[in-house]
Amino acid sequence: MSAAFFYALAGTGLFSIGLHALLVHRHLLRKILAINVMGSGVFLVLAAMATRNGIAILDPVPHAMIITGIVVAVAVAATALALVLMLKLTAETGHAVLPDSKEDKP
Amino acid sequence: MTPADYLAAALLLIGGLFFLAGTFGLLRFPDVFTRLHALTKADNVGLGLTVTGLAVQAESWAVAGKLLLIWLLVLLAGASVSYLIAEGALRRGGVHGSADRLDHRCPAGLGTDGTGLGGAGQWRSV
Amino acid sequence: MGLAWGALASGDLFKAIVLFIAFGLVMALVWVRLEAPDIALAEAAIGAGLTGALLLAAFVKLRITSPNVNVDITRSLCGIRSIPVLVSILFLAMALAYAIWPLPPDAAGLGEDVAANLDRSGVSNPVTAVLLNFRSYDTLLEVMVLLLALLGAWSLGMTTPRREAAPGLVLDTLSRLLAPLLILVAAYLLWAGAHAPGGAFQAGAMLAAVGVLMLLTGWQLPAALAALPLRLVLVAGPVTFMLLAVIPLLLEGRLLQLPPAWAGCLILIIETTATISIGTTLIALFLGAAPNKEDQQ
Amino acid sequence: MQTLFFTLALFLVLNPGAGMWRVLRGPTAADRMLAAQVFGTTAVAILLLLAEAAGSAALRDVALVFALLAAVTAVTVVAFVRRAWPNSGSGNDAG
Repeated sequence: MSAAFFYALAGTGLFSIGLHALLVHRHLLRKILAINVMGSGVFLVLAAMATRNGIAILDPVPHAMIITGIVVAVAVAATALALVLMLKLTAETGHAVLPDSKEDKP
Repeated sequence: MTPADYLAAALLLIGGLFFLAGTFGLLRFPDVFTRLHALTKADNVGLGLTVTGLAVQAESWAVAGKLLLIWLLVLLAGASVSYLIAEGALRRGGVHGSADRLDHRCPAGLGTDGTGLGGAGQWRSV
Repeated sequence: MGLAWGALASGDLFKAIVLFIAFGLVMALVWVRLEAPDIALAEAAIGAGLTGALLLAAFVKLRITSPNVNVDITRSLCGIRSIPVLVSILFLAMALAYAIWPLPPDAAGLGEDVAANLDRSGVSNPVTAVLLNFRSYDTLLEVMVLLLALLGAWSLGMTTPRREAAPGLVLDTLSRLLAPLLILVAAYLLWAGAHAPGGAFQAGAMLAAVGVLMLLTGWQLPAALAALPLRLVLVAGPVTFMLLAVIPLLLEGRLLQLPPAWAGCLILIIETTATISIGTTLIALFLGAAPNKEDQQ
Repeated sequence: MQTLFFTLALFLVLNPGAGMWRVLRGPTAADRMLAAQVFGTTAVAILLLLAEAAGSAALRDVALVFALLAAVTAVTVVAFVRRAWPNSGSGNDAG
């Protein structure tokens, strides 16, 4: 069992754990954590695949893709968190806007 | 192995020992403040020795300087953050590791007089 | 993996978030082990640092609106109903492992191609070359995604209940010492990105860390900068990137075709503006709501 | 020398592994933060050792970023904890 395979396996494990948590837990913040963990699993598989070709030259394309992916994951997490806060507010007040927010808000 | 290598190896090993001691302190000590005590020793001295050990055989002064910068950064941040953690723990009344119990017994007001001194007095009186 | 499990399964949400940050650190070490220091930098800066800060901010806001947030999270799917989920997840995990198993241990990736064309890209770090020259379309869209996320967060219009405690002397001094250092390191990472691990995203994350630090210690965006200047800074990176993408389209007929002679210089321009924009975008995401002038007064 | 570096790095990896117990168990948030701070410091030490062992100077940059961001993250956590349990502190510092 090569190191690359080991890391790829760990990646699938992470993905599965994340998916499990995503399905089982009901709290939305925890679901966001779960999605992030799933993403990490995918990145791990990608990076493990990048180390497969020999020892001399690493494949930089998956690396670049992973960096892109990490940034996109942060963007997704931030948007999701904003949505969660909004949902919470709606559930508590019954309004979709804050009571003190201005009318000219976009 | 040159003498510098021996020196570096010795320093690194002692640094490793300090980290080990810190981990033991983290696991074995009874409350937040004693753990803090153990950990700051481990962090600052352990990392300091590691950095010194690596700097002894660094290839250039720039590398040694960067190592030193990293250590100073960790020192600065560690000291400040330890202070903040201790202060927070004191305010919450987290003495002897059971903040929750204390909170239930005395839900408001424990250590909230705002000054560190008053908090410390509270700490002694508990 | 155990760490991830702990992060996701622990009853206390605050504990879960701390564990998640620790998980990010471990991931960064794993990237180092996989010889991907670029990703390690990105993971440490963005994955662990900023995602953690965002999660904590959301946690605190939820806690302020409803103090019992820690109570209702432990209620999750349990007992007999969780068994089918568990079984299907195990099945999926085995299927994934089975899918990975037959992959050949040696596969010809694109490493040789990238190495062969590296001298035409204007930079010597292969990952930067891929990000900003060979596949810069992805990166352009990625910057756009960040901007779109910010627009989404803004259009939800959550104003944060800002109740800044006085930062205190220690926190204040620490942030005053750290902020210039962070900016310096951001600039260093940006510059080093051409030939060593580093680059726009890592540097942008460092800038965002400066902003988070300053916001936490009670700094507020001056009202004069809040409206138009902020927005201009936010779009400066994407617009520069787009311009440099479109100009080759007009001149040579190909989108994003950087002329090899100028590529290094152009990449540096793109990266610098992108860094500033990414940093600002991340800070704005951390803040959560569009700053409007009424709030400032 | 190489083996010493690698052995020490491996040994240092085990340390936070043990410290993880404190994060899981630690009765207060302060304990968890403490343990998280140790993770950061240990990670810096590991990275420095690996940088020397693997001879890649880039890892030293990673360590630098780690050191900075561990500080920022810790400050974030502390500041938020202070805000999240506002009844437990009156705002003005001892310092």
